[in-house]
Amino acid sequence: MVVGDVTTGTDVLVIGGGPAGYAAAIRAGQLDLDVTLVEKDAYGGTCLNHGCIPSKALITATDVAHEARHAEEMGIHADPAVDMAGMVDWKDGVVDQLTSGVEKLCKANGVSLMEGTAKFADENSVRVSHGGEGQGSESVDFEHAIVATGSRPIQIPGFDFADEPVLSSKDALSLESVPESLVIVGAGYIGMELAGVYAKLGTDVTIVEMLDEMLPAYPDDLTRPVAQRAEELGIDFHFGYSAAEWQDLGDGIRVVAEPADAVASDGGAEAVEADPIELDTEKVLVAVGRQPVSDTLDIEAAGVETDDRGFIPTDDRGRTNVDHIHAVGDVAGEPMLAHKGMYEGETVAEVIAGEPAAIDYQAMPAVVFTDPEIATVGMTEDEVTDAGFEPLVGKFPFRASGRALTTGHADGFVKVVADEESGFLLGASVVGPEASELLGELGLAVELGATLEDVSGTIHAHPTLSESVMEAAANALDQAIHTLNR
Amino acid sequence: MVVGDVTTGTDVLVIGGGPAGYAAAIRAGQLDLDVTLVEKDAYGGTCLNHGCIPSKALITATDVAHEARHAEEMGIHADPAVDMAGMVDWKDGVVDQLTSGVEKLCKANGVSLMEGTAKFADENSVRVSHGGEGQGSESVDFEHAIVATGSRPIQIPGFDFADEPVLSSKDALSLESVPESLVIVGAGYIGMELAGVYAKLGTDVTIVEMLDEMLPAYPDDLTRPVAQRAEELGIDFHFGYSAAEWQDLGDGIRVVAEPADAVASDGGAEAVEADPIELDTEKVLVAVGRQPVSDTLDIEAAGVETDDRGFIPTDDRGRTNVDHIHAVGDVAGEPMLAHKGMYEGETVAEVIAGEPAAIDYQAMPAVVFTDPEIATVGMTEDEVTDAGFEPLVGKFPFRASGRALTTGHADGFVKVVADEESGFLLGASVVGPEASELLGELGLAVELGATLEDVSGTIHAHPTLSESVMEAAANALDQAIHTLNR
Amino acid sequence: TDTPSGRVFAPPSVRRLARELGVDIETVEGTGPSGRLTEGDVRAAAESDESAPAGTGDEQPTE
Ligand SMILES: Cc1cc2nc3c(=O)[nH]c(=O)nc-3n(C[C@H](O)[C@H](O)[C@H](O)COP(=O)(O)OP(=O)(O)OC[C@H]3O[C@@H](n4cnc5c(N)ncnc54)[C@H](O)[C@@H]3O)c2cc1C
Ligand SMILES: Cc1cc2nc3c(=O)[nH]c(=O)nc-3n(C[C@H](O)[C@H](O)[C@H](O)COP(=O)(O)OP(=O)(O)OC[C@H]3O[C@@H](n4cnc5c(N)ncnc54)[C@H](O)[C@@H]3O)c2cc1C
Repeated sequence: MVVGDVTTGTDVLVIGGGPAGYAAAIRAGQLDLDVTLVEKDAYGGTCLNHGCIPSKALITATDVAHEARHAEEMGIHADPAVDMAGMVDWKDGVVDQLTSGVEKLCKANGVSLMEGTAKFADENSVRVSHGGEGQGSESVDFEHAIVATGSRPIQIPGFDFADEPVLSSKDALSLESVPESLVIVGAGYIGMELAGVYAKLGTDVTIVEMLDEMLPAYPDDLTRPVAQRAEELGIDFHFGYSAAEWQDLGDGIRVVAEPADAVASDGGAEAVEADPIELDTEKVLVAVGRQPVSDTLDIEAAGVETDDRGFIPTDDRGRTNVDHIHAVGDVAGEPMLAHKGMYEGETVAEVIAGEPAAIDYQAMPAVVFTDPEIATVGMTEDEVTDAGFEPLVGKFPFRASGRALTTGHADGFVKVVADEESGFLLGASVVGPEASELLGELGLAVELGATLEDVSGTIHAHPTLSESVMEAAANALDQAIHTLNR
Repeated sequence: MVVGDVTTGTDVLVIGGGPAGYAAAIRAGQLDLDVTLVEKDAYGGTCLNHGCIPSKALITATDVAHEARHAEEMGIHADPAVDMAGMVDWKDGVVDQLTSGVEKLCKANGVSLMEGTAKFADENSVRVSHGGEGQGSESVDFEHAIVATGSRPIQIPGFDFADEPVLSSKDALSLESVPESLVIVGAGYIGMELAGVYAKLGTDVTIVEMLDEMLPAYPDDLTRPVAQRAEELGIDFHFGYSAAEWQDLGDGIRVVAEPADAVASDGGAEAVEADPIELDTEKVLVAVGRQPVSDTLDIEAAGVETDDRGFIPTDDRGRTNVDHIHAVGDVAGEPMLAHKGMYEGETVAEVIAGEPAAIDYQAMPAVVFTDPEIATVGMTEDEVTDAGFEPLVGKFPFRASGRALTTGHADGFVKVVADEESGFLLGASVVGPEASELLGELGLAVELGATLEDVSGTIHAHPTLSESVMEAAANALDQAIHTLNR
Repeated sequence: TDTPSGRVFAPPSVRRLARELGVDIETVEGTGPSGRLTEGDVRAAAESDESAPAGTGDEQPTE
């Protein structure tokens, strides 16, 4: 229904075409809702254009070269040359294929696509301004809105992404040549994933992290194999420092990092009373986290509230404080992960269509695509205890896996945590080869309420890494065949 | 308990230390049974020494080189050299690590190990002759026996494995140099796996197959991507021919293959009235199947019956016609797969210990480690129909998977088959990247009686290949996000 | 029970429990999703006379 020539109307307006937004729009279309998706930049959002997909493409490609270079043990002798521009071109091709796929899928499911930047005018309409001069703007009225505007990288004082030697994660995914040296500020998952890529490409990588460990969201047993591999790759770490500024040296830059207050003040870390450090490097990548994009769409005009970090609080139907306006994906809060956004997007579309849907899951998976990969789902052992269960743990090391040995990658383990009394699997973690893929089964097991016996009693093909899932469950029951039971 | 100086007694005697036998022995030990394992050759059996493990080691290693050699598209330029002897050494190291692991695990679980060849004397004792001259033999009395003697490659007339140019699969896993050319007789899974290895190593591979297609146990949609890759690898096929004999040419051999009666007689195949073909080659690998080892252990002396193919029929407790003698693994029948043997071995040990165990599974997985891999579990669509269900099929092509595209391998698909009425998942098949690992989740889903909604409603980490499992289930429900629903 | 092939949908842990308690799962009505058999269904059946006749809890092979 077109009201006048500059006002359009839609039942469901989705703002933002990232994974959360396009999943919401597609599902809404499948449910025969009249749905319009507004995107200001590129379909697929951060994830497809500057996040998940390009990072995994570079990780996988650099691994192909790295593996071959380090396979003397297997009788393979190779010295691959990497043409960075070629690799980035290939990555761009993958991204194009996926983003144009998203566009096609939207259309095929009856989603109206609109290019432009949406800002709320009031609680039932937005103004969409089209990119480029003189392309004007239009009003769109809606019955329901789904805010899916995502997140952006956090900038820190002294480091402006507009300056050429200062890289955001987005920039770091599209370099034209391999830098000789790179300082990475932040040892979270994005920093660590990119550290691996560049170290394998031959860059001299140094990481500056405010806290006293890498991947602080993960327990030590999971990060240890990653720390060890990072050391083998020659990555240097400075924990307990925060990057303060950079200086132009003409031929490169100097990054100055100060002892981090947070660490210095608890008196326990190496950085106490330490001097600032100076790191000379070609580029610096700032990867200290991401913040929600809720400040550029006049959301107040619709009466929608945000929290002190800028996230939009929602209930289990994805509703904001304004009932007919929903928020999904990164802008709606942690964990800021694409699959969490897609799940929320689909669910909210169903809620709007009147289906008995809710954001109601047992098993939220998370993966860090470092070398080796870390993957977790459900509760940690501590969470199991805190929830009042008696934890029963089973573990299987990949060095006992025939399949792992045949790939030359046998670091790490699969660990499952169950409720001792009922045997229900409550959580699992994996560090090691194909951890990201093994998580599929573990997630299903937790989500379905499978017991240790169910998992250990399911025949798994030999030789596969997935046998390790079965063996970890069996180990908790003192029935593992290929590892010692306690 | 030692009865006299040449007679030993044991509660449970396991004959054969392959996967089926050692799993039985270890589980029996865990259940505090007095158990003795007799092995004539090498712990780990065919699987660890000459089967699953060495073949997967060579497949993975040759892939490392092959991937790097064909990664120009990704900006990687490499020309890896493969030192076959080095590769085989590495493979042998992997095997040694695993076989000595099996030995340790047996001991740690209280299994008595005995080296030698067992033959039944009567239904409660065997005679074990120790290898090597003058090492004598001893009698072992048992309460329960578990026959786990496995299988051996079938020889065909005209091709004697004792002749140097004629290779069994075992020989083909330990060559010292890469043959220039290789004729493979048999396009079953072993032939096809090894064809991939040698084609990638630069060998000129020609396959002769009696039937009119490769991997006849699998439907066309699953084998098509493998056939296409085989063509790209330059593998030649002659379907409808059976190898008749070989001739020594001095500098190589000539393999003569005749039109196969089986095919010629149904009038439909290319080979009708065709002339024999002559294939000049360096070596010939005969991989036409395997037969049970039930003819060399005087099993009649115990009164145990075998069927006309030599398999030992068993019931759902793994019992032969003689109640206290069980059979497990390849010798007990199809499918001749390591995980089927381990499952039977564990189950039978539990049965003997008086546990409420039975050979009772819904989901038997099978994997072909070709390029790309094929993996199946549960029922096929036809079996679903035959069982009286209304099949509901969902499919997801890997070319729509972001993760698949980032690996450069996007051939193939995940397919699930469910009962339309209840939504229960009854079977699944995958051809494509990491098919073997994706099977873990699919097997669990079928085994647990998960519904399509259970699988599609479980959050899967992005970007992973395992999302394809979720999407295939969603596709059956017309709810896939990343592929069109019918 | 009602499935065309007589197949019963139950996870391994439930099937094992049924053997332990001597319950014939083909005679039990499932209360899980789509009629999937649960541990509770099997325990309930074991307590009801018709599906667990006294003294058949032992499913062990005769030696
Ligand atoms: C380097 C990197 C690697 C990552 N790797 C992974 C990973 O492996 N796995 C994973 O799960 N997550 C990963 N993430 C996180 C993932 O990218 C995000 O969780 C995901 O993109 C969030 O989806 P979204 O739809 O909420 O927001 P976004 O993807 O950020 O999309 C928001 C969209 O909204 C548009 N938009 C914003 N404001 C407006 C407006 N006013 N009008 C119109 N359009 C607007 C933007 O242009 C954008 O396209 C990674 C992120 C980065 C940076
Ligand atoms: C090349 C190849 C690749 C394969 N790949 C796979 C795969 O990827 N996945 C898979 O699942 N399966 C695979 N298989 C099949 C797998 O190897 C078998 O299914 C498996 O080994 C069967 O285990 P088993 O314990 O029954 O018998 P075996 O492994 O054959 O072991 C039997 C053992 O018994 C011993 N023995 C025999 N007779 C006596 C006696 N009288 N006294 C004492 N000891 C005796 C033998 O020495 C042997 O060690 C492959 C096979 C081959 C040949």
